[in-house]
Amino acid sequence: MMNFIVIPILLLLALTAVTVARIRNLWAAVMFTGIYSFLGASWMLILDAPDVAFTEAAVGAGISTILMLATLSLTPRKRHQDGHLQSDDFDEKPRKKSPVWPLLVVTITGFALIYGTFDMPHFGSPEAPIQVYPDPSFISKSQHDMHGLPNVVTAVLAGYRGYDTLGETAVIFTAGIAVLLILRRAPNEGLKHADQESEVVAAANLINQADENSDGELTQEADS
Amino acid sequence: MTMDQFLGLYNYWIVIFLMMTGFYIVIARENLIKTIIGLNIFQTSVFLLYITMGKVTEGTAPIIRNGGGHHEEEHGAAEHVGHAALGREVELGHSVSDVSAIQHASYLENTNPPASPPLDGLADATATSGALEQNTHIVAEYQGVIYSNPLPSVLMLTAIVVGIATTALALALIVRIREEYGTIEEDEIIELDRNS
Amino acid sequence: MNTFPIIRVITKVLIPYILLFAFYVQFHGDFGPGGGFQAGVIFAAALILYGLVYGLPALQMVAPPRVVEKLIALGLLIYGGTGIACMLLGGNFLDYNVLEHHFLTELPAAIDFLPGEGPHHFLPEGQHLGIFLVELGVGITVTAVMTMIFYAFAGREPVA
Amino acid sequence: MLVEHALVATAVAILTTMTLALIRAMLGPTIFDRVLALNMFGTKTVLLICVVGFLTERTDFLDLALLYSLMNFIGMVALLRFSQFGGFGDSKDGSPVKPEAQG
Repeated sequence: MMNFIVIPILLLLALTAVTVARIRNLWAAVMFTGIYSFLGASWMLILDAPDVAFTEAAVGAGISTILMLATLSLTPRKRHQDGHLQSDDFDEKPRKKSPVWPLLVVTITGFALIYGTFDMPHFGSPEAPIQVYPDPSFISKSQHDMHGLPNVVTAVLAGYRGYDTLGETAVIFTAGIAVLLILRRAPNEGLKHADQESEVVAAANLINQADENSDGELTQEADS
Repeated sequence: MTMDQFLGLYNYWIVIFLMMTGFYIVIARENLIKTIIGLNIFQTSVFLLYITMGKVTEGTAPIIRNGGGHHEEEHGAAEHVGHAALGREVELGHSVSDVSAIQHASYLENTNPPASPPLDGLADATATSGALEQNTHIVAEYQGVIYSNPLPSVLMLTAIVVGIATTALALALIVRIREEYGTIEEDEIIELDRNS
Repeated sequence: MNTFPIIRVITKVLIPYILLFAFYVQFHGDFGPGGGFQAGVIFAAALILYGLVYGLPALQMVAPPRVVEKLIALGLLIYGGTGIACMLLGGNFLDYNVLEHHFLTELPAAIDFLPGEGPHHFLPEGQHLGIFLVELGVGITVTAVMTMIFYAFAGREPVA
Repeated sequence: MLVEHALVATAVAILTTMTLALIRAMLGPTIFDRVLALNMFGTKTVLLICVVGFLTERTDFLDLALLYSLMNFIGMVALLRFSQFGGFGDSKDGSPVKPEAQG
């Protein structure tokens, strides 16, 4: 019964993933990543993981999309003189090398993994190792230990695996600090380049602001 | 290839397909943002793989149905929650009226007669899990309701948030690369490095 | 976005509810799906929505970066502090069982004005209190980190 | 049992709509086709969540539908703002720095 719902969702997921791989417009790729997250979260809900679905929907479709778009706005192919952006400024560069080798690698890896699945316990099997070890009665045990806290996921996350979650929080903390360290200072401040070269860059930037002509080429010359 | 095998494994195959799509984007595309998107797809497919493995047939989400933080019950009835209702070997498939006849075998080797568990919400789960009659002695079960494994959920929950934090870090690095090199195409960056 | 009144009005109406929902997810996370991670992300999303529609300066007046960057550390501190408090009370690190019967639940009967069987009827204790505090710490850190990351990206001047 | 069949039929209908929306988003020649298709897709996801919630008899997960609709709105505002102004940065008076060409 549930297969009528699950199989279309899986096919939509596969379709979205292929679309992301094929599409050249990065704006649209980010958009499809949001769709992919929504679909993945829907499947997670059907697979009895509402907490993960919650997180995936909030992170994947909300924050991740916004961060990708923010990055995209800072990294167009070239910025035109009057500040206008065209939609093809966010396209990938047309690719020259052929996709045969990557496809070959991916196909071989994929078939190796599929060969591996033949030894795996079938979907939903109550005899799968993950259901047997550790002692499956730990849901009941958590009810006892936590005085009836209904959400076992939270109980395990913050209770039994409290150290682990502390570590994860520290990772988020560290990543946040690292982003701030990277992005907080102005673009040309504190460069470790030779002084002359950075002066050239600064001069080129000044010229660019005054000049009406193509600024991208000048900067690139100065950089290289 | 039997039908049984297909129905038991097609989830994994789709997950592997998604994973390989992400892998392909990572190794074939030269745009750095696209690479990060591919990495995200790969990551999500790993989450899906874990979550798939935690699912039990006829199980439900690991949030106790009749829970709700009833404080009196916790203090007054903590004992019977803790000991008597911890049956693992439950003969499911009984009709609802037979619930009191469910045989509990406490994992604490407690031989007290079981207190009758709350009946709400037990009915449908008991009725629908008849298919598991042979296997019920091993699944995670509580008060007659089968729950999927919460452990993969916990692991993936933290992984998602750490994943977005590291993605943000990668994107910040991409912004810096764009500012220094003027491009986010990998081959152009390598070219610029070679010429400098 | 001054030229889009519909989005401005809808956003203004919606943001309190998103914040409320974030608090619901945070504090009801023990009982339903949700918890600190999710609540933090939702809360940050509400702030970011405000920034998207009303502009970054408006958002930075509501949530000053100077404050938010301190909150990053505060959340982790609450988490670690819970563990230390458990140690001070005689348990192991993050052993919430020692938080059972804390001073708020031991209030004398004279000031026990709340209905029910005393104030403890409403207050979390033991494992509940520990998980509550820990999730609160996680929520604060995640909110602050996500907001600061948005500030860092959106406040960046594009270069040529 | 009849209710269950009706719910599954509803889910299949919603999934069909989602497929159509996804195809439009893939083909969509302009940005606005894509944005509209994405918005519709998000709405249909919310409905699908509700149907699945009733089908698995865990209606307490309707929280998720709420979250999905909120995130859909936020993502949509971000996408539209990006396509209109080309960035999230603002000048001091709150007006966008870079007006963007239509396209």
